[in-house]
Amino acid sequence: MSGRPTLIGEDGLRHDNRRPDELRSIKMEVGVLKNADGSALVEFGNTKVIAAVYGPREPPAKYMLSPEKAIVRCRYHMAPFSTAERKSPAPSRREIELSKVIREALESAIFTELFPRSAIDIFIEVLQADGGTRTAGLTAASLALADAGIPMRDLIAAVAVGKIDGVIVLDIDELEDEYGEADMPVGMMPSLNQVVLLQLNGVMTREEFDAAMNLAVKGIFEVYRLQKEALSKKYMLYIEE
Amino acid sequence: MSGRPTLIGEDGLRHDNRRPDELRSIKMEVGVLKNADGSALVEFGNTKVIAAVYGPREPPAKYMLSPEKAIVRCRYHMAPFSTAERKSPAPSRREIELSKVIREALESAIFTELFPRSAIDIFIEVLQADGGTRTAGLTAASLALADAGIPMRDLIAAVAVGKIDGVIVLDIDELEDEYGEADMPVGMMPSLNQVVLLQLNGVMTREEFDAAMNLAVKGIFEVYRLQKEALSKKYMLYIEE
Amino acid sequence: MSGRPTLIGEDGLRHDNRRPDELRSIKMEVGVLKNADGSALVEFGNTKVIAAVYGPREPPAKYMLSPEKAIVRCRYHMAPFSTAERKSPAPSRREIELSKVIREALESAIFTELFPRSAIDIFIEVLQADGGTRTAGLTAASLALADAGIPMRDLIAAVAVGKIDGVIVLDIDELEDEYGEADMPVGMMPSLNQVVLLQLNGVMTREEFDAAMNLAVKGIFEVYRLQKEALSKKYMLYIEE
Amino acid sequence: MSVTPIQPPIPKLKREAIVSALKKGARVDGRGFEDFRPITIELNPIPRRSNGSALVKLGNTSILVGVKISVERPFPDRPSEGVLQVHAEFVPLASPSFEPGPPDENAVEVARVIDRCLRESKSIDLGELVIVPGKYSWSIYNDIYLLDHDGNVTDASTLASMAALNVARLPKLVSVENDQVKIDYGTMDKQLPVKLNVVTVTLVKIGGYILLDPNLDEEILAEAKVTVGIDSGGRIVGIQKSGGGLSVSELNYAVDTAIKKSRELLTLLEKALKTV
Amino acid sequence: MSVTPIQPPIPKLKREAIVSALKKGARVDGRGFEDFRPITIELNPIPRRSNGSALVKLGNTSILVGVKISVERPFPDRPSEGVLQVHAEFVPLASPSFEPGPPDENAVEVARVIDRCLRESKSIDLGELVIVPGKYSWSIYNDIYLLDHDGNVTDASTLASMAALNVARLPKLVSVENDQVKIDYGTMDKQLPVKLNVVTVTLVKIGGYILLDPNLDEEILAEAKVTVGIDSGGRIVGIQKSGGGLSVSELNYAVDTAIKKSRELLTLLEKALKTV
Amino acid sequence: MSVTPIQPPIPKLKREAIVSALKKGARVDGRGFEDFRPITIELNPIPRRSNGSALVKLGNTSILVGVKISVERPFPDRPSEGVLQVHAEFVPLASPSFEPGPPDENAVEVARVIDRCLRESKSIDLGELVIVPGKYSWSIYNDIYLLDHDGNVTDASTLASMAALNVARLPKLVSVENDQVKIDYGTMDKQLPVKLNVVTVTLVKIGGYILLDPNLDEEILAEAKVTVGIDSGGRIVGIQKSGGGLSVSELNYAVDTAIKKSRELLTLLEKALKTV
Repeated sequence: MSGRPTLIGEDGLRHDNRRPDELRSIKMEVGVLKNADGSALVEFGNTKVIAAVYGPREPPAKYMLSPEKAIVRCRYHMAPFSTAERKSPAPSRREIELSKVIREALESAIFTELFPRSAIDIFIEVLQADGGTRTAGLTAASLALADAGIPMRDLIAAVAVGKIDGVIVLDIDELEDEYGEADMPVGMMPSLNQVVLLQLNGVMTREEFDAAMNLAVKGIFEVYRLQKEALSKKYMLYIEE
Repeated sequence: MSGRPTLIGEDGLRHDNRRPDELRSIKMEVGVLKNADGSALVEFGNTKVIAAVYGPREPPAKYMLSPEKAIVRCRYHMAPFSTAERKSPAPSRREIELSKVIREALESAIFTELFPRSAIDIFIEVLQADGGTRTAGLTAASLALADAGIPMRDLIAAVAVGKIDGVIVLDIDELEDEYGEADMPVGMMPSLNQVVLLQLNGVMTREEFDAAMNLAVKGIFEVYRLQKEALSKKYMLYIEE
Repeated sequence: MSGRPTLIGEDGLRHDNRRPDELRSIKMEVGVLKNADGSALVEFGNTKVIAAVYGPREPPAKYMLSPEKAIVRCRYHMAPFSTAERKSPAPSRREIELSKVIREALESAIFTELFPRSAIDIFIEVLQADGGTRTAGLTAASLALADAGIPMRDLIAAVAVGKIDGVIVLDIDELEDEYGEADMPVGMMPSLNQVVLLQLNGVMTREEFDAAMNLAVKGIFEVYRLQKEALSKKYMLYIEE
Repeated sequence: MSVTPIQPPIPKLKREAIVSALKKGARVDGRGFEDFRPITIELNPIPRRSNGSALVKLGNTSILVGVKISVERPFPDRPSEGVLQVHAEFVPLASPSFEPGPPDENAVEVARVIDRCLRESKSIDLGELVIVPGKYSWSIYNDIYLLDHDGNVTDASTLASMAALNVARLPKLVSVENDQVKIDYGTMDKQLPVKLNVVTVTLVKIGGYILLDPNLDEEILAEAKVTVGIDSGGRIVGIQKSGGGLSVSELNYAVDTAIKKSRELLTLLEKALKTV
Repeated sequence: MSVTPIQPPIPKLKREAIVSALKKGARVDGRGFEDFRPITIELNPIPRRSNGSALVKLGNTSILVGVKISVERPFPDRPSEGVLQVHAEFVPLASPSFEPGPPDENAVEVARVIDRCLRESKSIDLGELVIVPGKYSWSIYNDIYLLDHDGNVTDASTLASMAALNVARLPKLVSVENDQVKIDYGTMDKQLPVKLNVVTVTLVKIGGYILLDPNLDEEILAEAKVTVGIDSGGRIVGIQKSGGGLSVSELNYAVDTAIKKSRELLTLLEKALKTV
Repeated sequence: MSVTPIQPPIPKLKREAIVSALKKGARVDGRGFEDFRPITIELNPIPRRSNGSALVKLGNTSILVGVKISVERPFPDRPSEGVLQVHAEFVPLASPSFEPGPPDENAVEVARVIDRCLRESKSIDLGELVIVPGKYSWSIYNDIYLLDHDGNVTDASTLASMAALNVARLPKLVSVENDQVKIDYGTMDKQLPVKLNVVTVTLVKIGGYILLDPNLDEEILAEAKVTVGIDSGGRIVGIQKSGGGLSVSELNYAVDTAIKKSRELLTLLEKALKTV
């Protein structure tokens, strides 16, 4: 409305006083839902995402199942109150695309061959969107899968990097996404050095892409550490009980 | 448009000269359709509703059937020309809700356990709407079920009571619904003293609720009498033939 | 915009200099797609239509199959860029109707009884619409069926005749359709003297209908000749290879 | 996508009865080849909510048409005309083979055929329905509701539509001032400008015989069907062939028969309308 | 179309345990017939994107409500009022038996029952929400999101809606000039005009016993269910019976119990709101 | 909801042939790992109805793009810009595994990836497409139509889109007066403001090998796929990875290869455009 905001101040800090390579405050909690076989709540700053896993199971509705492996069904969905303007509940083209790339990322981590003729269902609900919802959603879904006891090659940790005012920054929020030059969500199985989600929306030189990827990897390892903490917190408490 | 109309005159009569406890002119006819297994046309004043029953049968499309009982499928639907403004043929949220409450009312009367692995289909079409369409529809559907020879615990008779200008009245029409304080449709299996449909849209005190329920029961027994007359009319004529 | 154009000039010729009984320039090519079992591209002047046939096959999605014959599935569809105003991809009522009449026309020509429990799928895409798209589509679909090796009683050849400025004309285009008095698409199995598609949109006297039908038959035999040429061109080239 | 319908098969005995009757020049319900079933027309069965309505029974086929009229913006390419829309719903009440859902191809086809017959014949003078050019005109919704399906829905629907349009009345136009229109939707005023009546006549071909007004069994058995729209001036105002093929001479016979038999329907309609 | 739901059967042992406990005047989770499950209300869990929000847990049932407010054109027949819309989504996250898709009849019913209770009681004074009559008014979207389903979604949803509406704030109205409205959606300003609070109380009948606040097992077993809306003045502001039949005296008992127990919910709500 | 697609299995022999060829540094169709299939670009195959169009064949994959341009209201948050919309339809004509229906996730993904590459690179200067700010601007619809599917739909679609946008012409703007715009849609006038060209380059990983421009068999066998958008300035203007994982070094290799090979596509495109 009143023109483009300053994204990087003279002190080199971002609009919310973060350094370029600094994550937002991150919260993770595993096992937050009663009905789901696995669940997790993940917050990156004001972004708040919940994920639930059901399965392996026979799908409630009829789908073509595979005799060789579990099929994965995944929905990334935004609550009507999660966005600046109220979001219609009908799936948008954006949600259709993100459901696909998240599904493919998760599918590469799950040992689906262990569960032929069954379905693993992953439901991600964005409760509050402030940038990085797909990476927060992927991170939460991976935790929910672990919580459901579904064997995975590795957890998936994810974060978005971006380019704002020419600077490569970690974990961009919605304001930075809107006014910045590039947004690059990245998801990895960190221990296996496998990038399982990668999109670039924006313009970068070859060198900037290198810098962005390096910064993403750095952030991802931090997210990965927090994931493991959240899991051990739940399961250690169980042991203590 | 030109302000709220007078609902109860100085003589205590309603805008159409009815007493508070007076039903509109009611017409019922059973067996009005050739293809349906059972059918009925019911009019309450200007409200005109037709109901058809198919079944018990294998449903034309695939539905999950039950090995223990017949499933009931019910649609309450308004013709495009039945309302003040032309109604779009797509089902409205109101029609979805009313289909459910009518289905549940009918289901409580049908001996569904006699017809496992089958479907009983009930289609209600509102041809002209002037208040009380759901109760007229339920009344018609119950007649259509009887006409189809489907065993029931009792007929269901229904009527809406309301509160207008503070007075509890029987069988409210659309004008009274629009400008009144409360609309309470009630459906019963009269001989079994079972209320199978009850909604209150509006505000009542505890005492008014009592008065409204008592008036509803009174009206329902009158509707019940007319239902039995309509049925015996059709079936006695058959015997005479 | 600037009033009704002159459809028949003082020289008796049409706006594009054709005589009343003259076809537009027609192109036909068979086997234009790699994946389809049969395909054809047909142009009548600026009208450009492509058709593909898959089958006989098990349908990809579940449909009720017949134990006695192949079912025929047919879609007539317009590309968004094919019309004067961009067409929404959702099927219009017009496309639903035309899919039906084209399906019925094709079905009368195919020996469906040879392929019980299977489906024959015919997809017609209008790439550019300038009048006569249904007849061009039917002509192309019939070629695609032949190309797919599906046994037919005869090819179907089709063309639209019309009445403009009181004159019966052959192969009307969109301008003539819009400003003329009648449009009459006709499809035939020419060797069998069977009219398999016939619609009249407009007003004609009994005598005009006779004249229109006669002109249509004349045009259809010319289209039929071109179809056979197109088929022999493809299959003779194969033999030469 | 249009898909071959899987019809419930007609029992062999019934089928044979129909065909062998035809060979003797008769139909199983006693009609001759060119006879309509009994027809009744009830006018204005929906007086409170529709601007005009009619219930037509053609044998056991039952059609209710309601006409609703409101003020809307005219189409940008026809700023000086009212709008006529014909829709049809085949509600599941009407047949054991219908399911709830948006109109299927059969309902769409019936509505579009009737729409074209009314439109091309200029039966309703849409030019008289403009109020303020480019801004306000009357929109006429002619909704066809199939209540009981025993074949030949089209002819019954055309008849019911034409009857409903004839008895329909516009809401009262209270005032037009400064591009503001006031309508009293509660008061019925002038009639619609119906300039001529249109009927459709449908014939089927079974085993080489051409029959008028098929019932449902005959429709299912039919190799081909053709509907011809005829106006009160005897002009052909629309044709729709469906099903399989017909020879040119069979078509000519069908068209001639339709023109001839249209008089009966038109007379019936006019007689019914005189009772208003 | 509404179709009999095919429920996953409750294991026989569980069913017998529930019923035999009832015969002893108890419920398997230790509650009395008229006890609610533990209730928690969290206010404003969605502070950045919603104008007001609340997370309510009723036992294991978990409901998140977000309220969004924007300026829109009022309905033509209510030019001097704001608009309140209640929607509910039963997302597949919340139960193994839910599938993605548009709201099913259960979600529609919950939303409509709550919508009517709020509207009929005049809980929110919509008349205060007009900005320029006929042109601009505040539209309130109350979106109910079911996160975990263990029965009695309606009462939890009403409570969460009421809490969210109480804490909601309108965006800042910067200026109204020449029929142009300027809104600063980033700044939260005045509260909504909540005139009175409304709660719903739901009871079910199992084997002749009437129970308050059913959990999911009890709902599946229930022969009948009734929800009663009560406002802070003790008036009945809505009723919705679902499932099977109830006698008039059972209904009276349910209504009396609902009125009595509504005080607990209202007190709880008021207490929670005081913490803001 | 996105669901694991059940692919028709590739026959074992074919699979083995593909993989064993790769081990020898070759592909079954004779290409090297970094070779495109033969490419043809036909300009303006839809001259009468589209403002610009192109038919691209990439091996046996065939894509038709039509561009339609009309005057519409600009988006409220971008009052001084035209609108560019990219849509893709995978019509059932193009593959035995496609069914009619709204665009599936694959069609949505292709359209959105290309949309982002065009938008983020500022290939079309939307600022030049405003007519009256806030009221009228040119809307560009770039419709991608897949006619024959043999893999790598994205690269063929980007090329066809870029070609069609380059040859597209705006309808003639006759006059702008008093907030009224007159357009002559029948006359083609100025070109679109195309500031730079964009192509995409897609690579897949099979058995550890990275291959350019996969055909359909290779796509089905692929463990992972990545598409990189490159503009005529050599900048990266978009990336989309799909399928399974890739190491960072594999990604770097893919990006380097994409940048290198993008020159071939850009040269081809420029050559084709010179023929106009």
